[in-house]
Amino acid sequence: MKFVVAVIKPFKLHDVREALSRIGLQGLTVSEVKGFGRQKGHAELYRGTEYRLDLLPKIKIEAALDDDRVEQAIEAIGQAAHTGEVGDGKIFVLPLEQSVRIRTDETGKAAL
Amino acid sequence: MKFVVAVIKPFKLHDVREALSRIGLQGLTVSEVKGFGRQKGHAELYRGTEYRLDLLPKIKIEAALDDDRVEQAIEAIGQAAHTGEVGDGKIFVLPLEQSVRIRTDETGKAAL
Amino acid sequence: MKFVVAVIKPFKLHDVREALSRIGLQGLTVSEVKGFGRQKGHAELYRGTEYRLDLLPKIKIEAALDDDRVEQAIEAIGQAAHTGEVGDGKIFVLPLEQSVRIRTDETGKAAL
Amino acid sequence: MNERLFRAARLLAMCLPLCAPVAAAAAGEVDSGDTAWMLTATALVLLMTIPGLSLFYAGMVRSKNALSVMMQCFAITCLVSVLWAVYGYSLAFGDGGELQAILGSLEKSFLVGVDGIAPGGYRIPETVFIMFQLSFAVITPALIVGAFAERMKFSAMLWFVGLWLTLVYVPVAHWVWGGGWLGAFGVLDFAGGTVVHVNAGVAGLVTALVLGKRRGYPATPMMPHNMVFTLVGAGMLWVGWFGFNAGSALAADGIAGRAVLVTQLATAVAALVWMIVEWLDHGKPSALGIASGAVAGLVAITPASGYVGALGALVIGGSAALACFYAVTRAKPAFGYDDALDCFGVHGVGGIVGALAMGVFVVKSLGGVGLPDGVPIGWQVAKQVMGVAVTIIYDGLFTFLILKGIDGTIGLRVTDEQETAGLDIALHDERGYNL
Amino acid sequence: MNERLFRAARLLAMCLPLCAPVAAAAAGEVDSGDTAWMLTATALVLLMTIPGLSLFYAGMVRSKNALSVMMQCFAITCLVSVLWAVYGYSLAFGDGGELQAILGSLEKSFLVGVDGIAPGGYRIPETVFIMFQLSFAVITPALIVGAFAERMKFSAMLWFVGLWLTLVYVPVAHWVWGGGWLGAFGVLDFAGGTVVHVNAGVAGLVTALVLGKRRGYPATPMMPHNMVFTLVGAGMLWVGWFGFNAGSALAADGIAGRAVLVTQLATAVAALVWMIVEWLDHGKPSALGIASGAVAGLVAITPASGYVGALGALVIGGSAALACFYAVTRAKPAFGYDDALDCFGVHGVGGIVGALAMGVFVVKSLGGVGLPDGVPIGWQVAKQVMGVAVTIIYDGLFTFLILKGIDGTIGLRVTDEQETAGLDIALHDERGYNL
Amino acid sequence: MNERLFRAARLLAMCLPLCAPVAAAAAGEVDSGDTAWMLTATALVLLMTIPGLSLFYAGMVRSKNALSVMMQCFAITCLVSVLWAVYGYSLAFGDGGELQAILGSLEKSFLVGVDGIAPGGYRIPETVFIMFQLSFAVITPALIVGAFAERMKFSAMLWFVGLWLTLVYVPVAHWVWGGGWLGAFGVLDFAGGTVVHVNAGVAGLVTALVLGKRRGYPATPMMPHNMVFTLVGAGMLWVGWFGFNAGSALAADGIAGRAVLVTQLATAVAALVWMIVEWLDHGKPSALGIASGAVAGLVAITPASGYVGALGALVIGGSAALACFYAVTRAKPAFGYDDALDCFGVHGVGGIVGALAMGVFVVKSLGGVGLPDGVPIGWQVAKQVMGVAVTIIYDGLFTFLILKGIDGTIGLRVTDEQETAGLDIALHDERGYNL
Ligand SMILES: Nc1ncnc2c1ncn2[C@@H]1O[C@H](COP(=O)(O)OP(=O)(O)O)[C@@H](O)[C@H]1O
Ligand SMILES: Nc1ncnc2c1ncn2[C@@H]1O[C@H](COP(=O)(O)OP(=O)(O)O)[C@@H](O)[C@H]1O
Ligand SMILES: Nc1ncnc2c1ncn2[C@@H]1O[C@H](COP(=O)(O)OP(=O)(O)O)[C@@H](O)[C@H]1O
Repeated sequence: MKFVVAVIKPFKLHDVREALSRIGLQGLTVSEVKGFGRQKGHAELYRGTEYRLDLLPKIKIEAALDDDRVEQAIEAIGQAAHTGEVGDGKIFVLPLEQSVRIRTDETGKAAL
Repeated sequence: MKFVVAVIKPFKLHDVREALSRIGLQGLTVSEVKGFGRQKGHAELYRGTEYRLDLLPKIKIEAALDDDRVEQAIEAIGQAAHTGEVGDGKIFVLPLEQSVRIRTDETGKAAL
Repeated sequence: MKFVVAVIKPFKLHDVREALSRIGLQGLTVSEVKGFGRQKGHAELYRGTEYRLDLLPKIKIEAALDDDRVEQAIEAIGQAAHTGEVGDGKIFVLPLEQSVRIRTDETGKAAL
Repeated sequence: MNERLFRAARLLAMCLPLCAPVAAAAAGEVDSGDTAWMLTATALVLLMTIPGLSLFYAGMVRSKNALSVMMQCFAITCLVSVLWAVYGYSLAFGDGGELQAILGSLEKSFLVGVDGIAPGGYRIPETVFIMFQLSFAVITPALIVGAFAERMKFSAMLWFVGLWLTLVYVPVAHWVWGGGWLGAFGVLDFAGGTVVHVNAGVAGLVTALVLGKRRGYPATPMMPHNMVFTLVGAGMLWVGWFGFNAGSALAADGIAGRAVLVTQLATAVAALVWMIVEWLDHGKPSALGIASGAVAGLVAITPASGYVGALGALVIGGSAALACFYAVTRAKPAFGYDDALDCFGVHGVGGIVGALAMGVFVVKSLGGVGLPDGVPIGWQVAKQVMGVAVTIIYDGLFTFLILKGIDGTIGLRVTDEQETAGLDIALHDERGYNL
Repeated sequence: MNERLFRAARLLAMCLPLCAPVAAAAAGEVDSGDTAWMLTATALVLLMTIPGLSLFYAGMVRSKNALSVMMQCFAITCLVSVLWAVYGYSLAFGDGGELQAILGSLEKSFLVGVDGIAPGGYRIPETVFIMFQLSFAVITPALIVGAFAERMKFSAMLWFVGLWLTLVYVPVAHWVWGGGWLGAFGVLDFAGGTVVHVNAGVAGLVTALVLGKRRGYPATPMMPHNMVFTLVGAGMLWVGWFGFNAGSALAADGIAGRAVLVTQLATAVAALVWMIVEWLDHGKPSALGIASGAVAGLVAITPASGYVGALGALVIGGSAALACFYAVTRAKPAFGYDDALDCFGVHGVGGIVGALAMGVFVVKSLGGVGLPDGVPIGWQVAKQVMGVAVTIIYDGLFTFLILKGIDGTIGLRVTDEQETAGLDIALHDERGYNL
Repeated sequence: MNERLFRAARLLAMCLPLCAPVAAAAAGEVDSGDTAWMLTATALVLLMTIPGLSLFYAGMVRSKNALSVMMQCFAITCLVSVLWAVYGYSLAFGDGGELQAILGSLEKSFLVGVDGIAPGGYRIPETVFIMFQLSFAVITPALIVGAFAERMKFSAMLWFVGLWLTLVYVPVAHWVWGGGWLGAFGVLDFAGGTVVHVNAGVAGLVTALVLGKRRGYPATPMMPHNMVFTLVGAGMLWVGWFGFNAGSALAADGIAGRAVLVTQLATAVAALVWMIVEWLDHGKPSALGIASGAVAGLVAITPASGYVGALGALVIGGSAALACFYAVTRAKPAFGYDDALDCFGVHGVGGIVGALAMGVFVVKSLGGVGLPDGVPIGWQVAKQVMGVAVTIIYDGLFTFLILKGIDGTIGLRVTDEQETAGLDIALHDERGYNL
């Protein structure tokens, strides 16, 4: 099993979720994060003082997947989150050793 | 060492933390996340327009553990977070290669 | 590649980011989390009722790195986030199998 | 001669013996009590716009646009205040001489010669009268913000408000209140059913149609981002409306007392009716529902507030709530226009209900102050229909022309990127919250 | 004859030579200055309930219940307004004839025949008097929301408020202010110490006891979710209270001036005393503490505001802060009831302190306006004790019966799931924040 | 004899024939209309401080300090209210006898003997006059909070305000308004340009300098944490300012009407000018900009509001916006002091602009009420310069001494840890938000 972490632009969340649903993913966890990278932030101005925000709002998606779904998922996220502009984000794949569904105590693939 | 990630119902946080304390876990990190899964969200209604929220508030707990604690921890979380209703959440176990306590520079088990 | 997760004190974020920039890290993702550990929280008082907050505000930094950068990164974070007081936080290193830049479809090291 | 004032004075003398001694006192002199109340009423109406309306609206938009609607309300307040001083007041309430039926004059532009007493036999300084009318001129375009929220260019908004005030608000106010032909014809509008609410509502509808929908509407959820703000704003609107309606008596007397009482009743009934209908319709009553009902009631009782009694207030409040509820929850989705915060659904529809129903409930047998001598009820209703229809047509047409003119020159709408980023950061380089 | 008004007028004539010329003027005529002030005072008291109180309370609950308390305040405002017009005002202030000691009549129900001047020799339209009294009838049950917050069914809340207004508020208001037996007996209550605050506080305590604790109380932390809201609400309460207390003079005169001055003093002292006590007790002063002290002072000075002087204000404010501080921080935990936002601890306790202390500080030698001729101070204090005791017993009993009745039929409390989910989403399908 | 009042009355009689009949009426008697307005004005000025100013400031600080600034505003309100009653009012407005040029007396301390009519020929109870002046004494030190926000010890703040009120505010108020030498010399200050705004602004600057910068300023971003709060606060300030300026007429008459009208104009123009300058300077107009401009306009028109006409209002508003804009965006960074929320940049600079410009625009040919007989315009401007200069020097010196005294004893500043943690949790054991 793998643990996929994707960082995307906030307004792409809806599309990415739909894309993952389409390939049969039934669960995922979403957090609001701030990203620092090549994309440069917007300046804010308050009474003449400029604040350049280099931490930009991003959405992080975490999904545990069966190994054979990983390729598909990467592709689905990659397409749905793509704008071609700097700041589109990243997909990271981590190994996942175990998975448990709390409600049923199922483990492994059955728990995803 | 393992890195355990649990996604649970928000009002179970207190119980889960106590359960983990009881088995001797001394540290963990908590975030507010939104979960998408089998559990269906509540509809909200604003001036006649209905919004179905399929992203539900969840709590994510991250804890780095020594290998021989993992079984216990899974059991503790599983029991404390259990309601039997859909949406109880998941426990994921990831491999952890290194751990450092910033204050003391201790590493490995000593840093957990 | 490695996936480094650091939990630090909020007001150290600026320093840590600068330290990581200095060693050439170009991207990272930041979230606001709550930490439970040896550090004891502040009591809050509302009309005579005391609430002891054992969940303290922390910042979590996640950065995907090439293997040969890990040592440097741990050192940079460790130094920048250090105060010597309890609650300085932790650095965790997880294995990372794959990494994709959504904008360009680059993978692996090139995507970091 | 100022017809509105005259009419009110006439009605008063006819119908409210109680107030006779007051009206008899010291004509031509400033009365400190009336002045005290009108100063207060002016402050209350300003409270309606900023902070009231701006908070009511800010809470209903998404957090990325919260500042933009507040900024619009502030900028409108400032712009209209200046234009009102420069020519607005004079054109609306100055003596138009031969053209009085159509428009006032420029004799009082730049507020020259306004150090005396208010026109129309009222016992307040003219400065106070100007300020009270200014507060109405400010809130009317501010209400339209609800229709074009979350997508209009700020510069276009400024042009629109400046032109609309000049070409629509000022003439309509003159026609009804300033001695113009609608007032002379017998259209009654105590505190601004047609001049303020129908006017703003119709302009809102046209703006929503010309501007088009917000990106993603209605598929993407666009929930209110802070309902507490919206409820606080609604509360401030309610409180401020006492100044709006009872202030329109232009005196601290029995008419003002009646206005404040029927305002409270109509508002309460409207809020309860909206709550109940929503409860039946959807299964649960909502806070936004009860607040919307309250605003609908406030709007509908406005034209009627000095004229009707408790019965009229109950019926007007109740029927306004029903009409607005269905306009907002059924008609808007059915027609598919994006009147973002229901400027037309609440102010337009509520204003029409009130302006018409008032023609009925003004009669004495239904608890009202009674119609002017010899006017049969059907005839008064017809006059009210006329007032509403003229406002809708004139306002609709000119709003459309103004918008098309702006669209053809500097453009009305922000770019897609700006809309996605949110107007706060895109247009103002600010964000509402840095928590 | 309206005893409250009569008494106030009597006191006035006796004790305040300054005001004599005013009182002498033009009896039976509406005075524009008095009317101006009473219109303003009414708006200020409405400001206290919505948005003031609703914001004060909303900030103190958890975010999942913020809308529910605001919705309760709104719904109470609407429901009570309608009931007041239909029969409340008439039963409280109408002429009860033979039964006048016990209750008014239905002669003015549906506000028939209220176009004249206010009863009792006041120089304001009766419509304005009705509205001012309405604003009191609205805020009293709204205060009780603080006791039952976060766990009561919305439908049960509506029934409770309707019945409580009818069976408790209306009679008690009649007894003290409307010509009933407590007023005739000599109980003094300038602006609602017993009628409003003791009444609401005791009803709150009984409600808290009957409803039981919130799930998890006191183990689970239930911190205020937005203290800024609470402080803003407290500020609005303070400002609005000027209308509450100085408006109770029913005129813009020296009594109103005295009321506003002692209100400010008592409030300031109470806030400082609470701050200092908390500082000594806990080591730090808190914002919620200073705000709570201010509200305690406002409550306690209410019954006394037209009667006492600076000295009385300082003592009443200071002792109310002490009493409420210990009620809230010691007595509540000790007895273990869950008066969620301290309706009893602040309004009940503060109201009792004020109602009793007033009997002492009304005397001339302590800076007050003086007691009615021949009444010794001990006797006045005894009357005040009587007024408070009657209110506690009657209110406590009927509140209990009403709650039991509702509980036995539709049920008082939400389900555990609803309580856990929060009332906003569970009862109203809304959430406060979508950030 | 109270010079301020006398002067105002003199000007009035000279310049405003309209008001003559009013002024002629029933000297020595309380007028209900004037009293109604002054009660309202007092409530409006309290609304400015709490909740208005506290919300305006709270929104601009970081979320960890939001409660601390609100708590400071609350505590100042309470402390000053008590000190005002105990000796402040008497020292400022009591009859100083031989020392009248310098200070009043203690004859009215503890508010003894204030049951009569206000001094100076005004037709309101003295209690109301005391309260209105109290509301000014409250807001002046509360404005200084903006300068020392986010880093001052709460206990030091209390000492500072108590001493500053006594040693600076009370004498300056006496000199200008209470019969002291500046007023006698002919310095005009209608509603507090020097007494309130220059006074607070200069004290703010000195405090910012003595306290030093906030940790990390200016490198670390210190953005406003909730701009919606700031805008709502600005709206409340604007509304409340009607009471501030028009209330300073101490009557509901033509002067009050003029004051409210020029206040609105100056504010609107100032807000628009700030908006436009920012637009040109930075490329976008901002919500904080328009609100800052509005406050700058309100400040600048304050000393002039009863004296100037529309033209004066436009020029004063516009130039105040320019001056404050450059003070805040250029001068502050250039000099590098940390006037956190621009107490000096807006109140100090705006107050100076208004106090001086007023000397010009008071003349009849520029639409003002005209100068007292025989005073040439240059001479009046010189007097205004004198008033401002004296205030700056005296205030600056004493503020410095008070601060040094406190610093040498209990210390002015919180520890670094406390500042990093935020004052809310460090000093008050509370947090603003628990979402
Ligand atoms: N090495 C990294 N580790 C963790 N997160 C990263 C890393 N690099 C980028 N990110 C995340 O991805 C986001 C987008 O990266 P950025 O460099 O701005 O653009 P792009 O991915 O288009 O090159 C960042 O805001 C950050 O949240
Ligand atoms: N494959 C997954 N990867 C990551 N998080 C998941 C995954 N499946 C479920 N979750 C998380 O667990 C929560 C509960 O899952 P859900 O399917 O609703 O109920 P249950 O676990 O009872 O079957 C979800 O809201 C989501 O946050
Ligand atoms: N085993 C763990 N797993 C995950 N996070 C941890 C763990 N131990 C500590 N943390 C995080 O690190 C923070 C600091 O830990 P703490 O024990 O308070 O101090 P220190 O690191 O100085 O010993 C905690 O608040 C928590 O967020």
